[in-house]
Amino acid sequence: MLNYALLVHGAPYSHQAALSALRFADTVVTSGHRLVSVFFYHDGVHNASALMSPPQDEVHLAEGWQRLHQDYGTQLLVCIAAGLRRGLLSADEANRHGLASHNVEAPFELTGIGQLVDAMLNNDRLITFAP
Amino acid sequence: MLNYALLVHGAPYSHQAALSALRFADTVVTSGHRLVSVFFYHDGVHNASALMSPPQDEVHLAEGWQRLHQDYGTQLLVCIAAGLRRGLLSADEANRHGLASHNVEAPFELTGIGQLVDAMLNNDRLITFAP
Amino acid sequence: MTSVHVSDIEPQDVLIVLRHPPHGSHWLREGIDVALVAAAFGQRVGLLFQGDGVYALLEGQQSGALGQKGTHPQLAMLEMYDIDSLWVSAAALSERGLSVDELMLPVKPLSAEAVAELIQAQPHTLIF
Amino acid sequence: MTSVHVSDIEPQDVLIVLRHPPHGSHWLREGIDVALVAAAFGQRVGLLFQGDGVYALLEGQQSGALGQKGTHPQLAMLEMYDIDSLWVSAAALSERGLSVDELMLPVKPLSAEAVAELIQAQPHTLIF
Amino acid sequence: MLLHLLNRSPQSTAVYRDLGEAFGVNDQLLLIEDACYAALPAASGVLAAFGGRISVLEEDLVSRGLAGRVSPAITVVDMKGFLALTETHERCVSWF
Amino acid sequence: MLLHLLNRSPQSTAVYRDLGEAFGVNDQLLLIEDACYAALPAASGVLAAFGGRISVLEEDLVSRGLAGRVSPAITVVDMKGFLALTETHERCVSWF
Repeated sequence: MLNYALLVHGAPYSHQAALSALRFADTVVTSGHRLVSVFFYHDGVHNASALMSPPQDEVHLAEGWQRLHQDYGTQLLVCIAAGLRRGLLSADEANRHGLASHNVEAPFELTGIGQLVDAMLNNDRLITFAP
Repeated sequence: MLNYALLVHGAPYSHQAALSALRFADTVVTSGHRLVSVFFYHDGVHNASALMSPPQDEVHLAEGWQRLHQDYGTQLLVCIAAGLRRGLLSADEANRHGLASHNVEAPFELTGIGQLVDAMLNNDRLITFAP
Repeated sequence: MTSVHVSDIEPQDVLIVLRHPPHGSHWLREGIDVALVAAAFGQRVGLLFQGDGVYALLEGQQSGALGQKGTHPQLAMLEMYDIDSLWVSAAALSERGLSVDELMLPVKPLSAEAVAELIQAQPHTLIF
Repeated sequence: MTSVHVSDIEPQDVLIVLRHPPHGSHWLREGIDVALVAAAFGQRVGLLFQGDGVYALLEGQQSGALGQKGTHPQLAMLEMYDIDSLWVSAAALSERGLSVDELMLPVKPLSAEAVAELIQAQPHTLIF
Repeated sequence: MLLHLLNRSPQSTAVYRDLGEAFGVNDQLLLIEDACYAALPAASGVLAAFGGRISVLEEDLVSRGLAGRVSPAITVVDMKGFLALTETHERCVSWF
Repeated sequence: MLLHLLNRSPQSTAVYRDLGEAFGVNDQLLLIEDACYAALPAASGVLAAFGGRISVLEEDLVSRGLAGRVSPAITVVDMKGFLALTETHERCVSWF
């Protein structure tokens, strides 16, 4: 059994990156490995949007990520610096910025780049999916 | 005097496209032309996010677009099909999808691709800014 | 492969140029959506497949993993929208080792000169 | 331009490869951010400028229109973070008509063989 | 008579080739964003198809440190010049 | 011994060149997403630097209509095979 982490740079519904990453994640967890965390960076932060509303006959990426957390305890880490400027905010961050709405909810967590460094150093594998 | 429309495909804070478009827009309106509308498509829809929170020493793109509307009446049109799947929703759309938050507010309007076709056919110029 | 003459090009209202391959991004899908809507609005719409856009025309495409839709179902709808002016860059095809017989739609190959003339001749062009 | 020998390459904890040019996208900026944070966490960090990433090293860069920050202020901070293992692909430079004298930081040019050896030798590599 | 906007670095050879195919004898090319690097003398090969009818956007050159490095055959234009090109050309297409 | 992931079509010549520079004698290359088009015989030139140590992801081939068109020198792997490559290679880098 190996510990895996993923790094996702691709926005949902623009490039295949997020789909490829979710597909790979499913394969990791169903093959007896542990998927410790997924770090969303660059435009990948949009994967965490609670407002994502794809057509019913298309995969719902945010729900796909959430399912990984529920079933396998995978941490869903969203880079806070990349997220804030692109409009991804938790309730706490929305308060801090005086905004009435937010679009990042647990199990997604806004966090620093240090967590990416940590994921790289402390897992057996880090696999990157970019647009 | 010419009537201009812009088509913006680029996400904010990932590629220069949105900055180039806003810069060009400023030049259009201060040179005596009319900027009738900006149509946000593909990842450009993220320009409409009311939650965008860039660092204070960086340009705030959504506010830049809003200023064009306030000062020059430019319509800010967000493709609804591209926006919904990427997590851009007005209060109405959030209701319809059973979501408590939203992140698209006036003067940004969710609208159909027909408005892009209309902008192309009924203005003197359509200029595209892509990532 | 014989390319059509420039004089055979009927003018359209809108030309959509498709340069991106299917599946890897949404460019192609969003470009075809614009073509379909423009046609629904009564415009005469032509499509030019150029560069990696020619891969959109390969036979035998399917949905991707996790049910990701391709663009081939959209292309199958073109006829219903009366979009039948379909061109392809002959150079783009031959660089990729493809010929028009392998493609899912009847497209007319254009020489480089004819591509330039086509784009000059159309009043509105969008590139995806 | 003499390239360094492979034996001169000191091993790092983390290698960040920068392949994108400044200003046009955030790739370069977000890649350098990872390098700075890794260094702040006590890791030995090396940078390899490859492909269009070598343009990040040009002298005389400035902020862009509307105050858009470039990456040159970040690069100026590398020394403060003890990031001094800086390599550049010699091929990438020469393809772009550039030489190491024109660059804002002291970088070591690597032959293609040395680039491969560098990447083999580092325990963790991220590409931006 | 079209104005072609291009924003990719000259390493994106496919878009330069496709644009070359589409470029008409009276068309103009404006290099913006990362396409500014194509204005360096070392990249002149990729611009051969455009017969000297090439401009480059000054502020994108300046931010990239390229202001003093432009090939003499290329015209440097500011934002007003960019706007003027769109005024004199009825149609503008963007390559990316 | 690295596993290199690549997701760009063979028209993106710059990334193939940079990857070629970084590719070690015992490394493996896996083509995914739009890099599947590099598995067509017509694109064999861009893969010359990788000495036959090349795989391609089956489901990305199939969705693109390429299943019957792959060069014989390239190994087709499914998602389990992709995972297995990451198991046997301690490090994996992604080119884009």
